Formats: sequence, structure tokens, C-alpha cells
Amino acid sequence: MSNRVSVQLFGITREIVGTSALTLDLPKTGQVGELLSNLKEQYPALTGLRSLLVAVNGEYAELNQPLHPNDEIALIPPVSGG
Amino acid sequence: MSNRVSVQLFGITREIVGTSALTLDLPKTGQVGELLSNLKEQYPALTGLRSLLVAVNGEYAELNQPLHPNDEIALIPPVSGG
Amino acid sequence: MVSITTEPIDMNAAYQHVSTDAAGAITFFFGTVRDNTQNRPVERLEYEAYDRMALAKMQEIADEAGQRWDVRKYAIIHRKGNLAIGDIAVLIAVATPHRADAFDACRYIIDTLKQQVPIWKKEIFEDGQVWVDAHP
Amino acid sequence: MVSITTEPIDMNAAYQHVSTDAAGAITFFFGTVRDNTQNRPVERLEYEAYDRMALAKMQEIADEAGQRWDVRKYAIIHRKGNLAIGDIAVLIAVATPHRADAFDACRYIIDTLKQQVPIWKKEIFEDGQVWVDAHP
Repeated sequence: MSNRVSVQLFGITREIVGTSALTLDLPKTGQVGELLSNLKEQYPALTGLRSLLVAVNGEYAELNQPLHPNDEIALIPPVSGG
Repeated sequence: MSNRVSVQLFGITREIVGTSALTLDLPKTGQVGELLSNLKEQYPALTGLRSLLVAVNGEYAELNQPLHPNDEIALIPPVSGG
Repeated sequence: MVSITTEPIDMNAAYQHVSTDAAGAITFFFGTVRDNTQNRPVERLEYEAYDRMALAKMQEIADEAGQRWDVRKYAIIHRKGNLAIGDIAVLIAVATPHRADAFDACRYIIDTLKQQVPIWKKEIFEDGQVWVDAHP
Repeated sequence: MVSITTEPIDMNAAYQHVSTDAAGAITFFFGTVRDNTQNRPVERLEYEAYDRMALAKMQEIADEAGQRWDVRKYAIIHRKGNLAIGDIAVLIAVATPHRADAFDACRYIIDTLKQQVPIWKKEIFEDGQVWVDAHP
């Protein structure tokens, strides 16, 4: 069974990371917060954003939310629609 | 020199009076209030309206405003545009 | 631009009129003919206007809105005559740089128009007709 | 109806969609591409959306508006891709029996959309570009 998850990237996070999707190992805790910390470590420019949320299966997620291999994960930088 | 004024009628006042314009003698005081009182006496149904204002030359007029023969006078029953 | 017309109101022409590169927000308010009033079925409406004064009051209201908010372009168009269910009786269009002004100005204009502009509406029911708000 | 499109937004189709005999009031809010941001000239905008989540959030917002106000019909249409000055980026249309609800619901929808819906806008200037509000 795969322990990898796919993370979709949009807007400035897509430009910072340089791709519109990443495939990552699930973090040890299996939680959103650790995934986000790992990404910020790997791409320090992410820490300069005004906010950076994580969506799991189309809903804004808490940092302690557990992740599962088939989850649809996305980084959500500050939105600016309208 | 004429002492008569023309009064335009709209909506329910037009229907009460039965015409879209009246020609009247200027009242003795020459003021809006007396013109209005005379009309209410002659057409008692006007007293049943929620409000009845007088416009002189396109502006809402006070009751003590003096009238002049060439003034454009109109009765303004409660408005309901929009 | 303020106008009173017997023709159907053209929202595309209104949009063209208010559209400007300086606007980030445009609000439209359409007053439309509803099929009932307090649950009594309405067949149609008749609107009558004291045109000269109505246009002057509409212009005054637009000018006042322009004093209070950053209105770059506007259109206030009122129809008169016989209107059917679904017809547009009035269109208020306001263009501003930012959206709060567009909402506030548009709402001020329609609220004030309904209070001050000499236009009258008669509701025609199956079994009668009434000048709206005429009596207490 | 909620939608995200790369095509120009058709206000006539939106009006047809929300028009209903039960409505006495229809509000439109157009978010349009302004030619400047804080007085810096803008050349064009690029919008990007996380479509799946954006549509779900738009629907949530519409449903919430329907809980709070007497909304009979609505349309929330957001465009994405390259937009030129003057283009319509978003159209919110709301039909209600009475006008206060139409204004309140329309404003709630656009205010909440701007806070919650995962859509991003990049401003392209003559000498650079910036993702709007991305940085403190």
C-alpha cells in the first residue's frame, strides 16, 4: 500500500515550488501540520506568505487532521478572487 | 394680467379630479397652503390620501410658499416608483 | 445619465454606459414586476410619471450619491406605461473603483428614488386596481 | 447556479437564469478589471482557480445566503484565465421578492467569495507581476 500523497499547487505556491503538483511521502504523524512544516522547510519562500492553508478533499483542514493516501491535498495561499 | 394658475394632476389625484390638469384662480393669500385647502374642499377624496404635497416648478413646496401666475404647479400624491 | 422611457430597459446599453477602465465594481439594481403583492395575484402594472420633476429629482439623487461615494459612472432608468409580470420597471447602475461604494451608492439611489421621485404605480388585479401606497 | 468559466461572462444569460415572476428585485454585482491598483497602472490580470474546491465553496456560500435571506434564484459566475482591462471577472446575481434581501445577499456572497473561495489573481504591470495579497 502506498504511503504517498499528491499535493496540488496554485498561484504563488505553484510558482515557488515550480510545479502544479507534488508527490510526497506521508509524514510520520500522518497529520496536515507536519506535511505543511516539511514543505515549508523544503521551500522556505512558502514561509513568507501572508497565510498558507491546506485543503483536504476540498475542505479547509486543521493542522491536526489525519491524512490518508488517497486524499486530495492542496496548498491554499491567500485567495484573491472576485 | 392673469391671476390663474394651472395645476397638473397625476395618478390617484388625476383619477379623483377626473382630469390631468386644472386651471384655477390664485387663492387670496397667493400661497400653496390655501390652494391646497381649496382643492381639498372641492375634491374631498383628496383628504383621504396618505399624503398630498404640492410641487412648484419641479420642487416640493412649503405651505407658505407664494405662487405666481406662470408657476408650474403639480399635486403629488404618495409616490410609488421603483 | 437619468432617463424615463416607455421602451423596455436595455441592460446591455446601461452596462456600456457605466463601464469604465477606472471601475473595479459595478452594481445593478433591477426593480421588476412581481406576480403578487402580499400574496394577491397581480396581472400587470401601470406607471405614470411627472417627467420633468422626476428627471430633476433623479439627477439630484445621482448628484448626492456622487458627493457621498466615489461614483465614476451611473445610469438611472425608469420605465413608465403598461408593464407585464417580469418586466424591468427600473434599473440603477453604478460603477466605482471599489465595491463597498458601488453597493452603498446603488442602494441609496433606489431607496431615495422610491421616497422622492414623482412616479406612481397602479397595480391591476383580476378584480380591481389600486394606486400603490396612496391611502393610509 | 455556480460556475467557473474561461469564456466572457454573459450578463443576459445570467439575467435569464435568475429572472422569476416571484422576484421584485434583482441585484447584479460585477467585479471588473480596473486599469490600476493603488495608482499603479495594470496591464492585465490572470486568474487561476482550484476548480473543484472553488465550485464547492461557491455553492456553500450560495446555500448560506439562501438560509439567511429570501433568495429565489441566484447565479455566481467566476471567470479565469487572462483578463483584459474592463473584462468582467465575476458576476453575482440574486433575485428576491423585496430589495433589501437582494442587496444583503449579493453583498454577502461577493464578500465571502473573496475571503474563502480558492481563486487567485495575478496583476501584470508593465515592469513586473504580483499575486494579489500573497505577501504581508
